[in-house]
Amino acid sequence: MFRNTYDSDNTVFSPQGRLHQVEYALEAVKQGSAAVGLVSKTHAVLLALKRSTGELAAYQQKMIRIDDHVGIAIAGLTSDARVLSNFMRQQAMSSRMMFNRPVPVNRLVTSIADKAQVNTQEYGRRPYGVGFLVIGQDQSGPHLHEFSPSGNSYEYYAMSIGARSQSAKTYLEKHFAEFADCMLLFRLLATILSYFLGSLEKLIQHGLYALRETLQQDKELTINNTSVGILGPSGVDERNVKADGSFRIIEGAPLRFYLDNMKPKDAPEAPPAAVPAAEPTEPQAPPTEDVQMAEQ
Amino acid sequence: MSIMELNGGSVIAMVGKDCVAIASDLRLGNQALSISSNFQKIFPVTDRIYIGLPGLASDVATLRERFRLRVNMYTIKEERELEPETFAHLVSSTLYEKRFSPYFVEPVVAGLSKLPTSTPESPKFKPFICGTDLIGCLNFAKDFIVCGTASEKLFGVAEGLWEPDLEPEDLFETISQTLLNAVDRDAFSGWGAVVHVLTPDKVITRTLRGRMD
Amino acid sequence: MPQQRQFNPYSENGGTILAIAGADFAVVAGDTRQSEGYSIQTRYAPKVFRLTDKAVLAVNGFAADGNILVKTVKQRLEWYRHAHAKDMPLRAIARLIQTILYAKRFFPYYVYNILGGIEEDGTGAVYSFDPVGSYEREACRAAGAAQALVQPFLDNQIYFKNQKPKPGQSHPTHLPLDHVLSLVIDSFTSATERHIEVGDGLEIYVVLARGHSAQGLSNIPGAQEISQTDEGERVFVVRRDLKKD
Amino acid sequence: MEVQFGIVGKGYVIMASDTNAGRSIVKMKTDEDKIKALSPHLLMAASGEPGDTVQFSEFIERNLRLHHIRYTHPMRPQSAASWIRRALADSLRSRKPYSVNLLVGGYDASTDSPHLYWLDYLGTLVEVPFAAHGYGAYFCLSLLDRYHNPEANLEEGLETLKRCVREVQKRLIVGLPDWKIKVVDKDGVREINLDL
Amino acid sequence: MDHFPTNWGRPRNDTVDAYNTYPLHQRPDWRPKDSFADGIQRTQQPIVTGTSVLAIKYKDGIMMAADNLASYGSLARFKDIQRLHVVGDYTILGAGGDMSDFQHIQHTLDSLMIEEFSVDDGHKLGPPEIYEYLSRLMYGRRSEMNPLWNSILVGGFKDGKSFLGYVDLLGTTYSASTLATGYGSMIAQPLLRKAVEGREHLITEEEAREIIKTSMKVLFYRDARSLNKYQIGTITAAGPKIYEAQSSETEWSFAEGIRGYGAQTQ
Amino acid sequence: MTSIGTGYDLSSSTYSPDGRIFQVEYANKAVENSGTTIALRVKDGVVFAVEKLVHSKLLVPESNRRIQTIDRHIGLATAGLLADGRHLANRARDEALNWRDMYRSPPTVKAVADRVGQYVQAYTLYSSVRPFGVSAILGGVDKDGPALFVVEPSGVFYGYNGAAVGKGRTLAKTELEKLKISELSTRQAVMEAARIIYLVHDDAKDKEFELELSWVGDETDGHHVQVPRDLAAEAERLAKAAVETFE
Repeated sequence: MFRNTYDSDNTVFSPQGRLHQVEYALEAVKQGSAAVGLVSKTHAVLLALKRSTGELAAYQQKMIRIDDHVGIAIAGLTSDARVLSNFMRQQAMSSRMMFNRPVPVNRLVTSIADKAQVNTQEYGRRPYGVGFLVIGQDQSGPHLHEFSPSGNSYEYYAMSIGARSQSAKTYLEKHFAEFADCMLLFRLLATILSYFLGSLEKLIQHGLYALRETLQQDKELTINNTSVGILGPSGVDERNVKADGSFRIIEGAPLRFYLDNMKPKDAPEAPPAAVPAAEPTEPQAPPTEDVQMAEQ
Repeated sequence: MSIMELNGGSVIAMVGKDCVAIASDLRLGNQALSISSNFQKIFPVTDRIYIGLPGLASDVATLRERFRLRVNMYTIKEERELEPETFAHLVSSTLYEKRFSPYFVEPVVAGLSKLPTSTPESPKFKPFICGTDLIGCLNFAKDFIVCGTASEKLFGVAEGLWEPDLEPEDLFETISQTLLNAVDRDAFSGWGAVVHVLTPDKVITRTLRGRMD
Repeated sequence: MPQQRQFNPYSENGGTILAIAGADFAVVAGDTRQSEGYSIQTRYAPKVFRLTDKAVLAVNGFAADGNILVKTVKQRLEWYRHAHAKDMPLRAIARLIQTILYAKRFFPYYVYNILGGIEEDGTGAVYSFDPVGSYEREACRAAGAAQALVQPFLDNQIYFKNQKPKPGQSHPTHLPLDHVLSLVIDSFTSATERHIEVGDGLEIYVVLARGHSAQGLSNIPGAQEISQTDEGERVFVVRRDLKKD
Repeated sequence: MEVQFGIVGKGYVIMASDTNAGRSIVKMKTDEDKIKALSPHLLMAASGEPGDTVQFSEFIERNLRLHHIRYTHPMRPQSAASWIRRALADSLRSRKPYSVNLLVGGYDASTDSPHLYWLDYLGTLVEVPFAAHGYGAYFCLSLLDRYHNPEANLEEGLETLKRCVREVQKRLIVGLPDWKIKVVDKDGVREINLDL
Repeated sequence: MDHFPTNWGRPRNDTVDAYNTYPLHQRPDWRPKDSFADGIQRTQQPIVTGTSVLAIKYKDGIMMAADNLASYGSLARFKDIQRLHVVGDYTILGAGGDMSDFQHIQHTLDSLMIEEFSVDDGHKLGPPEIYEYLSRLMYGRRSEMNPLWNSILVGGFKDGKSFLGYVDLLGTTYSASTLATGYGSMIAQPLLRKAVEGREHLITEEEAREIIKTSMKVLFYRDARSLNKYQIGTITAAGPKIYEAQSSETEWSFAEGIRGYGAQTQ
Repeated sequence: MTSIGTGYDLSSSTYSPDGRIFQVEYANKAVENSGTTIALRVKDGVVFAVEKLVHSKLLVPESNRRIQTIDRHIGLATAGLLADGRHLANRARDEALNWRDMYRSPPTVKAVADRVGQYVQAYTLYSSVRPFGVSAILGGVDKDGPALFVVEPSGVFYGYNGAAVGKGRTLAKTELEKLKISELSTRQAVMEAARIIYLVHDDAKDKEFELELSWVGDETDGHHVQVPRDLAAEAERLAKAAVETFE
């Protein structure tokens, strides 16, 4: 009770020591469509569900390139995302200008976390209404961080944010042990079965399954509403990826390779060794080919 | 704007197979104003020695007269024609006399020097070229000598185009291309050119037209 | 007014650069010596930098300004990539460089730039700049310490100035790649002979438009490919030694 | 602010000069004759340092007459010009150099040909078809490049000269209303008055 | 005619400046002026200065040397100045030029290393990064026409790679297998290049020491602002190490025979 | 808590009728809800230990750090809002750097604590900002030897031999008072700190936690660094054993 007197300003603690405005900001993140991130020993991937306001409208951008070695997926107020991603780009570039060094990913995340913290403490400012999943690679390998408007940032093996992200989280928590040694598992499988998917593809499969968990009843993952960001050596189906495996976003037709290899939703939780003869899960809805964001 | 660039003009001498060539532009200017397109800078010293005098036009005329005097006196006293090496040292000492108020001229000498084995019936010659700075520091080169306002450009093109043992006609082509392309990039040289090719039996003199601007 | 001893923020680091545009390729070359006065500072300091898969920039003059300028241009190109998800076309890079140079019109970058690469229409192009940003597209341009030596040679051998074509024929408008490369090497060996600030090493960047076969380069020893685009543009670098005196 | 022209035509040389004698901003004299007949077939127009011009002209005239007396034949234009150049070249490196720019025009009786020489205070000498000293050079050399005809008769030559004088009067900020024009040909030297 | 009304009635000098263009006309500025209004006079000159610094690449890493003198003009003012400075765990700086500016640089870089240490995320600034940062610092100050009056060698060894770079008060940067600042670039560099160029990976520590020793001796003979007391610093896989000061054995006996200046014999 | 809903507790620039600033007290609530953080000042250094509550299995262990380094010789561990804690750490770092700029020597822990205290106090004066939801434990070894201070949301700070903030602070304090802290070595202090954290951890309410240990002193030649992994593992093993026998 009395909650509504303590939840209008961001400079007011509630009797229980909570900052309701900040908590409400976290709700804004949940308004955004879902995004999922996973990390293995060699790769880091981001997957996001793109929303479109209607047949005629294009799909909203969910993934932003920060630097060759850093990419982010956003959930929540995209305008806030623009401001923060610009700041991250400047930080990344100034690290190269001042030190000729790619910015360490954790410092990039803490720099925007510190920025967000100030908005939770000064009157007349509102907390940011967007959350990020940030993937990056440096000498210590690939990393996944989550940035939240509260100013907290954590490093994860896998994480999801946005609408119904909890259901994706349960999937990830169940399978995250497999991500780390995706490479290991693949070698084992490759020898036994002619399993054509590589370790990166395995990781993306897990991501797609997790993302699918967040879908509403009649919705499906299609090449138009899904977006995948990859960091790490080139995948099987990829061409012309730079040697350092810099961040690239895959959208539209190239996604068909990944989507077609997904097992249908209700199939029993067979071990991943199922033969990939799954029928294409092209959505029944008329293909919205024409509504295409510019090739990322 | 150094005094060497007041009147403008450039000279180049090149060595070929038993022949030498010396060429210069024909411009006389006063800074940007061009006065004459027929100002000769190359003068015959003997049938087998030519000298090019780029620099301050007044000193060009003065030096030309002084060299003529000293060469004639030499020829009368020695009763023989002057050799290019000797003439080169004559040029050097004449300039060094004015060490502390020098003639603003960088002379280039081109000639054919008689070989010891040469006889009046079958004369044999060796190509000779040399250049000096304005106070007579001698520079005997084997390939080419350049000087004047377009000297840097002449160096660049000559180094690219010159090759050893060019026949007289090929030498003429090479020296002409070198001079014309160099002066085209220099505001103070140009307005026509003259080329003298010295061969054991004759001297080929040709005037080139070029861009005339 | 007494003339105090002023700190001079500039210096001259010698070296020479040159660029030649072919029909469907561009060559940008520079020596690798960096000097100050009569001292060689280093025998290997690159002056030619790859900006994108289709653009190469050569800088010459005051090395500190040159290095900063290249870093600044690369950063601006990164912003362009962020905004447009593609590389900046050559024509736009040239204008970008002008704005960067002119911004410091009253404390200039003491650098002569030459930008070479492939235009959007696939033709080879060279843009030359003065230190405060006036620029022009050309077929060939030399700049730097030995500019006066190299430029007239190129006029003669690339533009065939003062040369009459054989009767009935006309001079070729575009030269083949291998001939251009030999002219570049001759230019630098000549410049090295007669200019003390040129020497030590030569770096030649070759940018090929799509479809241009690399045969022109196959017979050039030491050609090393450093980038390739999906559409087919390719960038090679050829390194040679120059006299070290 | 002195202007002098010389034009060679068929068998004659026209010499023209303004008649101003100015000191700083003041026009001291408007009928100064700057063209001196050195010998019956030789004219010399001098401009430059006031004092030097007259001093030097007379010095040259006396010496040419001395030569004529000593060697019985008048000096031909080409030799005279060289002699004058030598005088200037020597003066250049003397204690007090003459600061005089000259035009020397003459008719060579032995070769029946007119000659015009351009000399400057440094001792630069060159034979030219037409010449100018002072700011007139900047305005009129291009005109002369275009309109000069070496085979022109006297009337056409004067017409060309008029073009140049009118151009100077039109464009030069300093007004030069009066001009002295002299011609030398096989009959010697005579003055022409031209209604400009 | 001078068209600026605010200049009418002011003294003018037509012969020199017909249109009274200098000083440039400015609208009168009535705002209160502090004493720095017309800009403080900041162009510098070096006061207490260090002379050459030498450095070469050798098999195990980098060897650097600099004498211990800080001159005050021609006065040998300070004789125990260490002009080699360790930055972080992988880098050594050696600086000539103004010593107060060098101390400022030492402090700035140490503060930077403390910031890196505080983040404590496993990323450490190596020699190339420190060199780049220092180059930006020097170029930045040069661009403000208020330079750090130094010429600095940055030597380092990290992750199996050796690094050697030069940066000076103009922000000019370059690297080579042998570097020398000040007189060293004139006198020592030819000796170093002959001994090292092309065989950097063959030179042992002893051989490197010999090369440096001979060059330091020649510099002591020839550089009038040098001191026969210098330190050698090395940076190898084992980390940075600055050794105790040492001196060169010098030979002056040839001087006995000399009388006066030129051809004098008695 | 008589003043809830009376409107006197909405801004830190408003006193309640009984002269209290409730926003600061509410800030302390935030501190009490977070994982226990303790520190020990022993003879040859200072040891920090934090009970880091793990809110998800997906978290990467050892990478989400709660103990910050302020200067080579000063550490800072906070309890309360994580983001506020980092803000304070950045400010502390600026203060330490400023000290070095000014005096060209390392700052004392007391000096940094004093400046951080003033900074925190400033946030309790105006309605345009809210207090820091953090109690910060600052510890390190300076020229006056080991030192340990705790800065509370009100801005007040005290020096301690043993300090505990956060959820299990009362139990932790009693445990700390049992120890003869001044005779302990840092190695022993690490064992004790781990034991106390395991002790106060109430695995009924929040199951998962990760122990974060750091120290500064003679063992680390004056640098504040994480306790080496082997020593930390040893401490945890002993701590687990001690907790069983404690019941």
